[in-house]
This record gives sequence, structure tokens and C-alpha cells, in this order.
Amino acid sequence: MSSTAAQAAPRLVPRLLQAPAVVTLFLWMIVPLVMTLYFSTIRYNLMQPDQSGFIGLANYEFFITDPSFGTAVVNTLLLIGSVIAISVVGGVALALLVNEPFPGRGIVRMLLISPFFVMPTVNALMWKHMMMNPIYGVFAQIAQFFGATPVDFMADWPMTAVVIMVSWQWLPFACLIFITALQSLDREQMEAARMDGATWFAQLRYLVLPHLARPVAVVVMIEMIFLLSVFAEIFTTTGGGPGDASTNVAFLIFKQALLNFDAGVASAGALFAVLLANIVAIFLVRLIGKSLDK
Amino acid sequence: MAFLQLQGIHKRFGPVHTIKGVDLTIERGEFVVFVGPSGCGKSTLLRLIAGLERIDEGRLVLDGRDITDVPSSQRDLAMVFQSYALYPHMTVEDNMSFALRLAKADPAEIRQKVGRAAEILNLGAYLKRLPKELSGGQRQRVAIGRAIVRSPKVFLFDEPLSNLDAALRGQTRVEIAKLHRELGATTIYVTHDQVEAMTLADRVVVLKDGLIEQVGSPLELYDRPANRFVAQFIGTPQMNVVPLEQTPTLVRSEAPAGAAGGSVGLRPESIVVQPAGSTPVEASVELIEALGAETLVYVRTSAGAQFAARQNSRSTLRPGERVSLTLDTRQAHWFDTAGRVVPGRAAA
Amino acid sequence: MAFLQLQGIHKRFGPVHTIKGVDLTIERGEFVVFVGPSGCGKSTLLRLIAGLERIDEGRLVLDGRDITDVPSSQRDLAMVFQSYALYPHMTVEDNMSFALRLAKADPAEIRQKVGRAAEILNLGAYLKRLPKELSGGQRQRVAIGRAIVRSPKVFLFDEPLSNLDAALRGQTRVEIAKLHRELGATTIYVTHDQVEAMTLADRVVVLKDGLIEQVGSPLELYDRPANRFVAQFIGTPQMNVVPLEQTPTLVRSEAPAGAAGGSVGLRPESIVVQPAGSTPVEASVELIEALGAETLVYVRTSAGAQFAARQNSRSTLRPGERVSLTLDTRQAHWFDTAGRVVPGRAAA
Amino acid sequence: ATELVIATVNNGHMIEMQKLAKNFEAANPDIKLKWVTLEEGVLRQRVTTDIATKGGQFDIMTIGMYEAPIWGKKGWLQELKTDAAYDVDDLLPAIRNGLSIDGKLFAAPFYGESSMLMYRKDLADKAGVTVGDKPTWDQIADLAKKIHNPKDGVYGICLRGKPGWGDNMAFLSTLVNTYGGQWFDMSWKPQIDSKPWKDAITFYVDLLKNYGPPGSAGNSFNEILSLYNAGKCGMWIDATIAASFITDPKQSKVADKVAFANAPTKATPKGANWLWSWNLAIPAGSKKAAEAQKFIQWATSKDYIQLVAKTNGWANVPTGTRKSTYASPEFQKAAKFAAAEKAAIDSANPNDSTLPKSPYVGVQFAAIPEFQAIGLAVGQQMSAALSGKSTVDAALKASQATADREMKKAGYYK
Amino acid sequence: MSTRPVPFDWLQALRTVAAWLVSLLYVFPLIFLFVTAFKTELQAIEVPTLWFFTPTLEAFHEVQERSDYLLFAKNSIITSVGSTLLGLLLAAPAAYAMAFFPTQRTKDVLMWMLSTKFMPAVGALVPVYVMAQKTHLLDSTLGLTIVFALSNLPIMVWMLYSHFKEIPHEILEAARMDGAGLWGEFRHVLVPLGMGGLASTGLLCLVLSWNEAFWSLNLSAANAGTLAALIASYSSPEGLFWAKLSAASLMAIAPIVVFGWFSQKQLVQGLTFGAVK
Ligand SMILES: Nc1ncnc2c1ncn2[C@@H]1O[C@H](COP(=O)(O)OP(=O)(O)OP(=O)(O)O)[C@@H](O)[C@H]1O
Ligand SMILES: Nc1ncnc2c1ncn2[C@@H]1O[C@H](COP(=O)(O)OP(=O)(O)OP(=O)(O)O)[C@@H](O)[C@H]1O
Ligand SMILES: [Mg+2]
Ligand SMILES: [Mg+2]
Repeated sequence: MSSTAAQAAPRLVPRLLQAPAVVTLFLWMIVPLVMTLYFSTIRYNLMQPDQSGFIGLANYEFFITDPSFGTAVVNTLLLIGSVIAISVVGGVALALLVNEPFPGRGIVRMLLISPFFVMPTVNALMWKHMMMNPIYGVFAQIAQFFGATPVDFMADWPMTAVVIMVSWQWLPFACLIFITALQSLDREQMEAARMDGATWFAQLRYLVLPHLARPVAVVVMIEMIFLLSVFAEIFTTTGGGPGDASTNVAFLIFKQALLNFDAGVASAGALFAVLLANIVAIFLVRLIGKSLDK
Repeated sequence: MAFLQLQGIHKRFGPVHTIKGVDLTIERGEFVVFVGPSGCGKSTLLRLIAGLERIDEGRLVLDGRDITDVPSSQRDLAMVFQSYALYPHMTVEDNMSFALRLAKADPAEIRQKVGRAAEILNLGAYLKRLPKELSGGQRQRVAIGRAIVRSPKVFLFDEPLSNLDAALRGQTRVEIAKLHRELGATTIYVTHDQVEAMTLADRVVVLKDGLIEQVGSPLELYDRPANRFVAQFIGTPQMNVVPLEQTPTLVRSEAPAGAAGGSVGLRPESIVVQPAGSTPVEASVELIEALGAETLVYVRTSAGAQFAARQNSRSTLRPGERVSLTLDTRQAHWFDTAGRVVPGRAAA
Repeated sequence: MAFLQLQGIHKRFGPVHTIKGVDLTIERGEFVVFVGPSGCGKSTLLRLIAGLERIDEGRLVLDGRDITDVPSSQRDLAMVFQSYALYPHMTVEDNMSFALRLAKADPAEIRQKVGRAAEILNLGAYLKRLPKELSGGQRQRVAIGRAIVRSPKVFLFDEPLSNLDAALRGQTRVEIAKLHRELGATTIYVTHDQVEAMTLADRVVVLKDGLIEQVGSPLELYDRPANRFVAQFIGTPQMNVVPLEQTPTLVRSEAPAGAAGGSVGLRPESIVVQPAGSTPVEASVELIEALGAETLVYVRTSAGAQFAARQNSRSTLRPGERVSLTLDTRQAHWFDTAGRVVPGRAAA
Repeated sequence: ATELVIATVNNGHMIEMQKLAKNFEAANPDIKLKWVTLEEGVLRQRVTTDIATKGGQFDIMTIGMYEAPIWGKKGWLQELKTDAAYDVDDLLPAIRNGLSIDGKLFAAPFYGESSMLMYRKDLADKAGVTVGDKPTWDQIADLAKKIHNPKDGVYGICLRGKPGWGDNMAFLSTLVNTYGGQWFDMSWKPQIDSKPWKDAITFYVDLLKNYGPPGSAGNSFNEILSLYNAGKCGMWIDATIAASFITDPKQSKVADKVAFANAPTKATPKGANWLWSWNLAIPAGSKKAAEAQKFIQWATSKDYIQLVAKTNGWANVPTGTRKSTYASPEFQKAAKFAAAEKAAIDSANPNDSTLPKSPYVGVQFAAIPEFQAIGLAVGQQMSAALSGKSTVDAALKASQATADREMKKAGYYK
Repeated sequence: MSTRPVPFDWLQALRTVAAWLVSLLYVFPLIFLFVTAFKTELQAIEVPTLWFFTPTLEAFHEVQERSDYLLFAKNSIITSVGSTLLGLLLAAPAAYAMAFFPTQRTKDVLMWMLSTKFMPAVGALVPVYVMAQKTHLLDSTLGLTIVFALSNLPIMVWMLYSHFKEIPHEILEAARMDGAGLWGEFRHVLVPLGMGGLASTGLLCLVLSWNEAFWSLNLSAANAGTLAALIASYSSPEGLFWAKLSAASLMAIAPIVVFGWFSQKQLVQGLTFGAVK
């Protein structure tokens, strides 16, 4: 019997243990946040520091009325949704595949998680040129080998291409977490289930997946954060196009911050992203939150 | 025809040879109890039967079918694990109904069966709890409940009542017996509790170090142990086994020839403690254990032999007091130097 | 002066009120045994004393010092967990020596203490194994070993022998008693085993539903239970408690006034089964349990009352046979309608 | 020793300079050079943030022709005062103009480029077409059709399509220019929905759709360079710097089969080829201005060009900056493209690059801060049109709207 | 000892083949990258892809000659190892407290921590740049270490929290009873049992710091740049760069991949069997 709630140890200790993390994070959050809030209400273009002054919500208005804004929000959600779905499902599948011992398991496991070690820029360039290029990319070569017309990913399926690249990178992360989590699954429970007549699938459904609930929650939340701010991959591959087909909110902010150098609008955009993230997070917490405090 | 056959079963864990060749035949509907010292291989044997461990050597035949390599989930056995192995994320109810749900049983039937098991096991109030919110005994009961809601071919119980209080243990024991009578399912039951072994078993299997020492009905084992180990293992407090040379001449004179240099075994009830001087066997009291209805008196003779005597009344003796003993050799067991039973003179 | 004082202790797990106000005073060096039905709060009480759970209400005083909020690690207690809680990554040896190593004990001393504990517990051969490579009983022994290598102020044992075989259990029980005598450490011991409770305890605390029912020496509880619950809880097989109206007039006539409408309790040894017709109390045999040295006969009178009788010989009776009973009312316990004990006429 | 932190772009000439800077350090033992080499886009972000927040991390910055006038006007750069040996008059006038404000030089050109046509002589010959020195777009379209042969892996023409103001819009601006269009009229109104734009873009989309390689919407300089070097492009109009790569047998399979011509024209030759240079400049706040100046003079001097020539051969000197380079007979001999390049650069005039009068400086860009964002947004629309995600009309309309939005926000007009 | 031969396990064979196949396919792009690094630039753009060729180290030479790989590698190691250690130092106690001494607010604190990462880095560039400048941490490995540690902190807390939750309470309680204080509990029980979690969290942080390009690029100049910044000088220069980029990438990811190999053992520990019943 384990207590989850209170412990006899004074409550001060746990608080002290949390304090360094909480305090530093608070500072790390609050200073930029306040500055961003301030910037978002003034005219502040790095290229024109001479023109400044309070302009109310004009920056927000400008950001939100961007013709690509709607597409960007949709694309952001699409990217988050599909990459999370792919990496959770794929990650669980792969983790299960390599959970039981087999010859070379260590190597396979290492291979599987290594894409996560690749820098996003390299990843993007590699996929764009070596894999997806419609003339000399590997996919094109395969397609030509089978006599099919190569797909022009960047032009015809820009979001799909981005999703593939980003998933390729993040699936191994999920996989890594799941592999580790599977290690703590109690063997005797599985045995009990087998005795109860559970097939492999039933064991998966009723024991393994519930056991993975918390890691899944962690993966979903962490990936959400990183996916929310993906822009490097988009910038290097599609440049947000064609049109705004692969523009997401982060890219929109990036455009304002580092192409237009408009810190004011970028700040407004960043705060909008915070808002969006909160909405998504609340939604996700609804979905997965319960598994956290099990 | 034999229902479950274990043929020359061996099991090794790396260098540790745990089961060293077990042959056993169990009839359909039989209730077999495994007993043996801690670590002798009872759980391992159960797990081999359950298919949770690979049999290294030997064959396992169930109902005429070789199941040595059949996966657990297809053997139709129910097992109560010594360590419970509850599903931590499922409520008590879900834990118990899991197998039935897997088998796609009718929900009404599931509810009824789980309800019945919960009632038997006094778990009614805890159906919605998670295992971590239960006491040790409650967890154990859930583990039992999980097995008994099913109607498998074979029940495997691994010390299922060890964490229950006497009253509940008695009650649950009766329920298990009843269940066995009703379902007629072949049952293998591991226990350290003599009462359970004696009352539940059709046959008791005594294991030691991965080998079967003796198989027989409870009273057979009690009355005619094959060797010193079984003699001492069955019955509490255990049989007094004393080297012949430490026994009074009176006893020694009755020993059969084969027991020369061996020892004699006397159950505590064969020893009567009497006021000092009343018999030639002098002893001093070492310890008194008053158990309520009975009293155990531990004495040591002048020859250095230690005896536990069982008495059905309270005792006014004090440790250190001098007493005399009457040893009832009619019920003595004789052992040769190797510990094997030697028939007494009367029998010979 | 009281060594350990529990003052009005309460514990709630969310909505579940588990300990409902426990007051208890334990003397230095005392051996106190907690008994009670599964789920009554024994482990919780132990865990509260150990400081593993927060005390919701009440105070805990050790040796004159309020330790209600002192962290476990500073209380100098050793505990055997009901669930073992071994360190899975440490060998048996490391598990046992952990506390000593933490306390920076001398390595030679550690080796010696661990060696001694391993010997007592028959663990010598397993020192280099990991917990997962042990049998259930072996694991339990490691858990015991971990506690006894230390010399704490207070020992807490939570059903430490439940998974051991009778022989080893007896042996370990003796060792625990010896340890207690040698170290004189205050000991709190939870068990479901009557023999352990009777033989080890200076005082037994009977718990029920988070409350203390009675505290007293083992024989006090056996002979003078405060109520029906304690009467039935202490002693195996349990006391026969029968509503007065189902008892023969002979018995009824002896009942004290206070017991009117209540019930009478008779221990199994107070009931003698005799050939049919020899006494006016007619009954039929329901079940025979031959335990070796003794036999339990379960009978039902024509009035519908059920009795278990203990007999020190084998029985030739068969279920269904008609018998007569002699009820020894001199040792009867009388209970009023609320289950409280009512003194018998003799006493009154 | 004084440490100079120099931010440079990662192209070949700059990297060569890094290697040769050992000589400078040897000659100036009291100066130590530290390099930050970045890809073009990142470099621009990096130096802009730094200069705008006065971070002061760089003593010398590599900036483009786009930034130089903007920053110079804002006073973010120190004026370069050169000595006689530097011979500032030797700089190509087009380039020098682009880097000066009111006659004051704010950045020294390290190398410059324009755009031109690079075509496969062998294929043109096979098709029986001779390409003149000054081709028109109609001729180009015709030739593209003739040499387009995807079955053999040869595409008629490769042009930039990847969105970005320095990517597809660099090329498209010149195309629009020669069609007679412009970015903004004299009142800063965007002109993207005008007829020249529509004609130019329609032509561009059709051309690439019919005779371009698949995936054009993702192609920029590097992608096309790979294609061209692998022999997959019949023609390519892009930066003159490409010439040195595609004629290098170590990199190119078609090194001996290429020929050069001026960038094609349509309605006007004005602005048909772009003008770009990478330049070294000193941020206003730098405390090591003297040393920085010294280095810049060294790196952009005639002597440096000689040094490169000596070390790596004349074919590899940084071009597009000095008249003297083109005058050198060794260079003319070594670089097939020398004449074409000089002509292209000379013909470009950032101050007068459109048929109608324009208020902005720059051939393929408008040197105003807002241009980057507008350029990217329009670039995205163009690539959408190219990939068929939207029509040319819709793309132009959307572009016009975006540009209008940006210009309004920036306060050019209400 | 005539132990029964283990029968051929088709499932096992299938799993082995499938796992190898899937993983090889999955890392195919990386294999491609690896191969390309040993080509000349011209070979690198050959279609169809060349699989048999004389490998050359030309690209690696070029990379080494062009940039001080060792400086960048050193910075990468300092910042990523430093930030991982700093992060673990801050995160582990917090996660421990949250996992084993939860209060009603624990979940909120967790969510809040995560929410500090909601602000896109690009949006916070100017504030952070200014902060770094004011504290003189621009272009210093210390500055980058702190920034990396702080931006990874929420994630580390989350991951550690989730891993610690898997450890049975009783084991920690047993240690407490054995007289282990906070540190003892942590050192002797939590660390060995949570090794898998700690290792994977550490590895994650290491990788994230190693690959972190945005801050690394923007907050460094000549001194503190990490390999991610180095890569920025190899992506899309003018001219062919495939082999060089591949070589540089390979050099950039090699240390971390090799490190990953070594941490394998820690990642796969599953130790709680048989501890409690
Ligand atoms: N975490 C918890 N949440 C809710 N209820 C709990 C929790 N822990 C214990 N309980 C309940 O408290 C009661 C007392 O539990 P405890 O473990 O003390 O019983 P016990 O006397 O040790 O029983 P046993 O003999 O079965 O071990 C039980 O009914 C149990 O279900
Ligand atoms: N995985 C393992 N590796 C090594 N030895 C093992 C392993 N599992 C069990 N053993 C050993 O095998 C022997 C038999 O174990 P088993 O669990 O069958 O004993 P048991 O009879 O059930 O004992 P108990 O009554 O204590 O539960 C023990 O000595 C044990 O130490
Ligand atoms: Mg066992
Ligand atoms: Mg308990």
C-alpha cells in the first residue's frame, strides 16, 4: 500500500526541492514575457528604431489580419496533430517491436533513435534534396524505377513533406521514451494476463497501453511545444509556400521577427502563439491529463 | 486416465538447478496440495504448469494433450500468484472481471460472478478501489477473486491465504473447498499452512530441493512418513526427532534393528510431562508456550535430547522446573542413519 | 514511563477513514502484537508509527519526544514491510547491509552482522542473488534480515512470516523472540498467526475497523475476551458463538441475566462429541477435519446451532452420523445482545 | 592584440578570404581575426539584430547591397575612408553607387555579380539555334522548346522558383523590369497587379511548366546549380558567379559545353539583369574602427585580388568589383565569362532600373526595410502560381494586397 | 543434461527481420548522408545515386580546413554537457518532490512549467538578446549553457516526473526506514532505479542542446558557437555543397550518436521486478 497523498515528512522539504527549478523558470519566463508584452504595444521595427511609440493593439490587429493567418493556424494545428499522432502510434509500435530481446537489439534500438540526433536544419535539407527532390531525390529514383511519375513534394504536398520531415525527427523521441517506459512494466502482471487468457493484442490493449498512458501524455505535451515553434524546417524547405500552403504560426512570427525585423508585430504574434498553445494544451490536458496523476 | 501428467520435469535458472526431475500424475478433479520448505520449487513448479516458464526437460500432458510448449493463454488455467500480480491501473472489479471480459462473457453474467466472488471474499466494499488503495490481505483476496470468477480446467493457487487473518482464512478455505466440490476443477494448491494442507488436500505432495519426497493423502503422510524430512515437515509443532543414543534405554530397547545408529521420532502428543520422579526419564523444562486451548512444553532430558510436548490443558510449570516424561513409543517413527523410515518391531 | 505513546491517532485516505482514534501506550522493551481482520488498519498504524504516512490527527510520542512530524529516517526504527519492498537493484547482501552502510558502520561489523542474519534466516546461499531471483519466502526472509541487522529503538514487523513454511516459521519466530530478549528493543508485530501472537506477545492489541477492541496479555484475551469479536478472533478454530435460543435448555438455564436474548460462546475444546443418545443434546456430524494430532468435528444440533468440536484423537465418525454432545458450560462466555461480555453466574 | 570579429557569408570567395587572411595577420601581428561564417539568410538576421540592438558583437560585417544604403542612411555604418593605394575610383561605378550615400562610401565591395544567361552550347547547336549576345525572352522560349527533352533528362530551362526575396523574387524582379514593370510607383503604391507583372508572371509560369524541370517551385540557386552541373538544364538565367562553378570540371559534367549571353530582355533592357554585391562594412559603434578599416582595405584591394590570383589562379579571383580586374589579360584569358559579366554589371543601374520612374534604389529589390517581408510574401504567391496552387491572377492580387498592407503599416501612405 | 532444444521461434525470427528492416529503412536518410560524406561533390549529385565508388575524405578535409571544428565541438560539448548537468541538478529534485510528495497543485505547477515554453523562441529573441547583452553573456558558453538548461528544464522535469512515478513508493519508504535521508534516498534508490529515466532525460537534454540552433546562432559570435551554428555555415552556400554538408553534419552528429551508443545500457534498465508484492 502506498500513499499518494500526504507524507509525514514536513511539507517544507518538497517545496525547497522544487524551489530552484520553479524560481529560475519563473525569472526565465517573466522577464521576456513582460518585455514582449511591452513590445507588442509599441511600434518597434529593428530597422526603424526611430519610429516608435504606443500604438495599442495595432500590432495584434496587423498580425491577425495577415492574409495567411487563417491558413497558418490551421497548418499549425495540422502539423501538431499529425506529427503527434504519427509519432505516438509509430513510437509505440516500434518500441514494442524492439522490446523483446532479439539479435542486435541494441544496434537496432540505437539506429531507431538516431534520427533524433540530427539537427533540424540538416534534417530539412537532407529530406528536401536527397529524398524528396523530384529529379534526383531517392523517392523520385524509386518512382522512376517503377515507371511512375515522381511526386513533387515541395510543390504539391508541402504540408505532407513538412509533416514527414518533422515526424521522422520526432518519432524516435517518442520511441525512446516508450522503450524506457516499457522497461518498468511488471513482468508478473503480463503473466497474470496471459493466465487470464489474454492474447497478445489484449495484453497490449489492457496492460501495455494503460501502462504507457503517462509516457504518452509526456510525449504529447513535449512534442506539442516543440511542434508549435517549428519554423526552421519550413524556412529551409518550402519557404512557407507554395503560396501560404505550408506557413504556420511560428513561420509567420519568424517572418515578422527575422525577415521584417518588426519586433512589435513579432511580439504580438508570439503572445498569440502563447494563447494558441494554451488552448491546445487545455484541450490536450482534457485528453490526457488523467493519466498524469495515476 | 490421468488428467495432468508431469514427466521428468527439469528447470534451471542459469546455473541454479531448481526443479530436478519431477514426475507426478494428477487425476481429473483432484485437489493436490504442494508443500515444502521455502525455496524448494513449489512456485516454480506451478509456473511451469502454467506455462510461464519454459520447461527445460520433460513433458507436460494435460487431458491427453502434450502442452509442454502451449502458450499460457491457451491452457485454460487460473492462477493466484504468490505476489498477487494485480493490474495496478484497474479497479478491484476490473481486475476480477478481466478474464471474463476477455472471453467476451455476457456482462450480466460477469456482474453476477464478480459479485458472488466479492461476497465470498468480503470485498464488496472495495470494488471501485485500485490495488494500491488496499491492505495486503485485501489485495490477496482480489488475487483469489480473479482466479475464482473463472471456470478453468485447472486452478493453481500459490499460497493464496497467507496474508489473511485466521477467521477469514478459515472461511475462505471453506469456500475454496466448496468451489472445488461444485466445479470439480482440478486444483493445485501451494501452502505453508498445515491446516489447509490437511483439510483441503486429496493428496499432498511434499517437495524438497526440487524433488518430490513423498506423495500421499494427508493422514498417510502424517502417520506413515517415508522419511525423516516428511515426518518433521508434516505436523506442528514438528515431530521430535532424537538420535537414538540420546534416548532412554527403554526407548532404545524397542528400536528395530535397522534403526541402529539412527534416530527416533515422537510427535509432541506422544510425550506426556509428569511430576518429577514419577518416571525414570528425567528432564527440565526449557520453555512454555501457552496457546490457549493447548500448551507446548519444551523440555530437555539429562541425556541432552530436546522434546516438545503438547498438552491440552494450561500448565503451571515454570522454565527450569524438573519433570519426568512418559514417551509413548507405540506411535514412534524409526529412522535409519540416512533418515529413511524403518518399520517398527510391531509392524515387522 | 511510557516509551511509545499513540494519542488519539486518526488517519484518512481521502474519504476513507482508516484509523479512527487509537490510543496506546507501549513500554520500553515491550513486545506488542497487533492482530485484527484483514483491512482493519494494522499496516496503516505501523506506517503511521514509522512516519511513512502523515498523521491526520493525534500525537505520537517516542521516549518523551513528540515525533509526530519527524521524518522516518530520523526515528531510528526498523521495519519489515508486508510487501517486502526490497531494493530490486541490490543483492541480498546489499539489501541487508544497506542501513548499516548508510550509518557508516565498520565493514567488518557489517559483514559479521549480515552473516549472522543470513544464517538465522537460512539465506547463506543466496547472498549474491537479486530479489527477482528469489522465491517468495526467500524474499520475505531478506526483508526480515534487513530489519534485524540493525539495532533500532523500535522494531516494526508487518506479517513477517506469512510466506514461510511451518518449520522455518517456528525457527524464525524463536529467533525473533531471542533477538527481542537480547536487544530488548521495543517491538511491534503484526500477524495473522495465532501461535505467533500467543507465543511472542507481551501484550496483544486487537484491532477492528480502525479502533482498538481490546489490549491484554495473550491468555487474558483468550480467557477473558471483552466482547464477542475478540472472543471469536482469538483462538483457532474460532469459538462457537450460538444464539441462546438455539442452545439446549440446560445451557440456557445457566445463562446470566444480562445475556438474555444474547448468545453463548463455547471454545471447540469445551465440546465433546459422544455416541448418539448418551446425552440429551442431539446433533448430526457435518464435516470432519483430521489434522493429524487432532480432529475437528463440525456438528449441527437439531435446534440449528453449529458447533466445531476439537478432539485429540482420530475420529471414525462420518458426515451425517448422529451424535450427542456434552457442552462444558463452566468455560462458557456469555454475550449480551450488543456482543459485550456478561460475567457468568459463577463470577457474579 | 586587437581582436576583430568578422561576420561573413559562407560562399566560396569569402571562405577563400578567410584562408588568405593569414597573410594579413602576418603583416599585422597586432591584429587577430575571428570569423563567424554563416549562411546568407542567417547572416542577415544575425547582423541586423546585432546592429539594431547595438549588441556590438561584430567589428566587421558582411552586408549585401540591399542593406548598405538603408543602414548607411540610418547612420549605423561608419564611413569608409580609403587611402590612395586603395584607388577607390577603380571600383565599378554601378557597384560603388549602390554602396554610397551622397558620395560617401559606407561599405567596400568584396565581390559583385549580375545575372546572365548560361546555356548549353552543344544543345543549342544540335537544335540548330545560335544564341546572340543579347537574346530576347521570345528567343529563349523558342530555344527552350527545342532543347526540352525530359526523356533524356534534359529540361529546356531552369529558373528559380523557391519563395524568397533573394530567391525567386530576385529573378522575377528582373523579368518584370524587362517587361516594363516596377515594384512601386512614385507614390510608393505597389504595382504588382499591373499588366507588366501579369504578362511577365504568366510567361514565367508557362515557360517553366512546359519546359522546366519538375519541382521548380522549390528551386533556387543551389538546386539549379546541382541540376545544371549534372547536365539537366539547357538554359539557366542566374547570378554570374555561377559561371565559375559550371565551368569548373571538378564540379560540372558540362564544364566545356556552356556558353554565356546577357540576360534576356523583353520590352526594355532596363533592369533585365540584376546587380548584387557582398560588401564589408563597420558598424557605427565599433571601437576598433581603425583596425577594421585596415582589414577591409586589405580584403577589397587590388593586391588581394593579385594574391588570390597568385594562390588559386585567375579563374578564382573575386570579380565584379574592380575595373582593373577585368582589364587584366590573365583574367580575361582564364575566365570565359569575364566579358559577359562585366557587361552585365555595367549595364545594371540600381538607381534607374525600371521603365517607369521608381522611387526606390535597387534592381531586383527595393532598398527599403519593408521589402524583405513583401518580397517573401510575393515570392510565396509566385511559387503558388508556379506550382498550380493558385492562378497567376489570384497570386498577383494576393501579392498586391499584402504589399499594400505592409506599406500602409509602415506609413508610406494612408 | 539433455536439456530440451529450444525450438525455432518463428515469431522471434520474424521480429528480428522486421526490426532490422524497419530500422534500416528508417535511418536510410542517415545512411545516405553518411555515404554522401565520402563522395566528391560531383559524385554526390550523380543520378541515379552512386552506391559504389572510391570513398574520399576530401569533404572532411575541406570542412576541417574551413572552420575550426574542434572549437565548435568543444563549445557543443561544454554547453550541452553543462546544460544537461545544470538541468538535471534543477529538475531532478523538483521531479522527485512532485512525484513522491504530490499536492493538489502539483499538476498545475507541471503545466505551468511547460507553459513557459509556449512562447516561440523567435518571438522572444529581442528580449533575450537584450538580457544576454546586459548581463554580458552574449557570445559566451556560460550564457548558452544557462539558456539551454532553462529552455530544457520544463521538459526535463516532465520526463523525470513521469519516470519517477513508475518507481514503487515502498522501496523509497524502505530506504527511509533504513535511515536514508533525502540524499541517501536519492543517491541509493532513486538514481539506480530511475537510471533509465535519468539517462533518457539526460540524453534528451543533451540532444536538444546539441541541436539547438536558434539561440546558439543568435547569442554567439566568434567564440561560443556550437556545431549547430557551424552547420549554418554549410547549408546552402553558393556552389555545390552536398558532400561538404554531409561531412559537416556527420561530424556534428557523430559525437552525440556515439555517446548515445554508450548510454544504451542505462536506457534499458528495468529493475523493479520482484521488489514488492
Ligand atoms: N491509499 C489508500 N487509499 C484508500 N484506502 C486505503 C489506502 N491504504 C489503505 N487503505 C484502506 O485502509 C484500510 C486499512 O488498511 P491496512 O493496510 O492498514 O490494513 P491491514 O490491517 O494491514 O490489513 P491486512 O491484514 O490485509 O494487511 C483498508 O481497508 C484499506 O483498504
Ligand atoms: N529467476 C531465478 N533465478 C535464479 N534462481 C531462481 C529464480 N527463480 C527462483 N529461483 C530459485 O529457485 C528456487 C525455487 O524457487 P520457488 O519460487 O519455486 O520456491 P518456492 O518453493 O515457491 O518457495 P517459497 O515458499 O519461498 O515461495 C529458489 O531457491 C529460488 O531462489
Ligand atoms: Mg513460492
Ligand atoms: Mg497489512
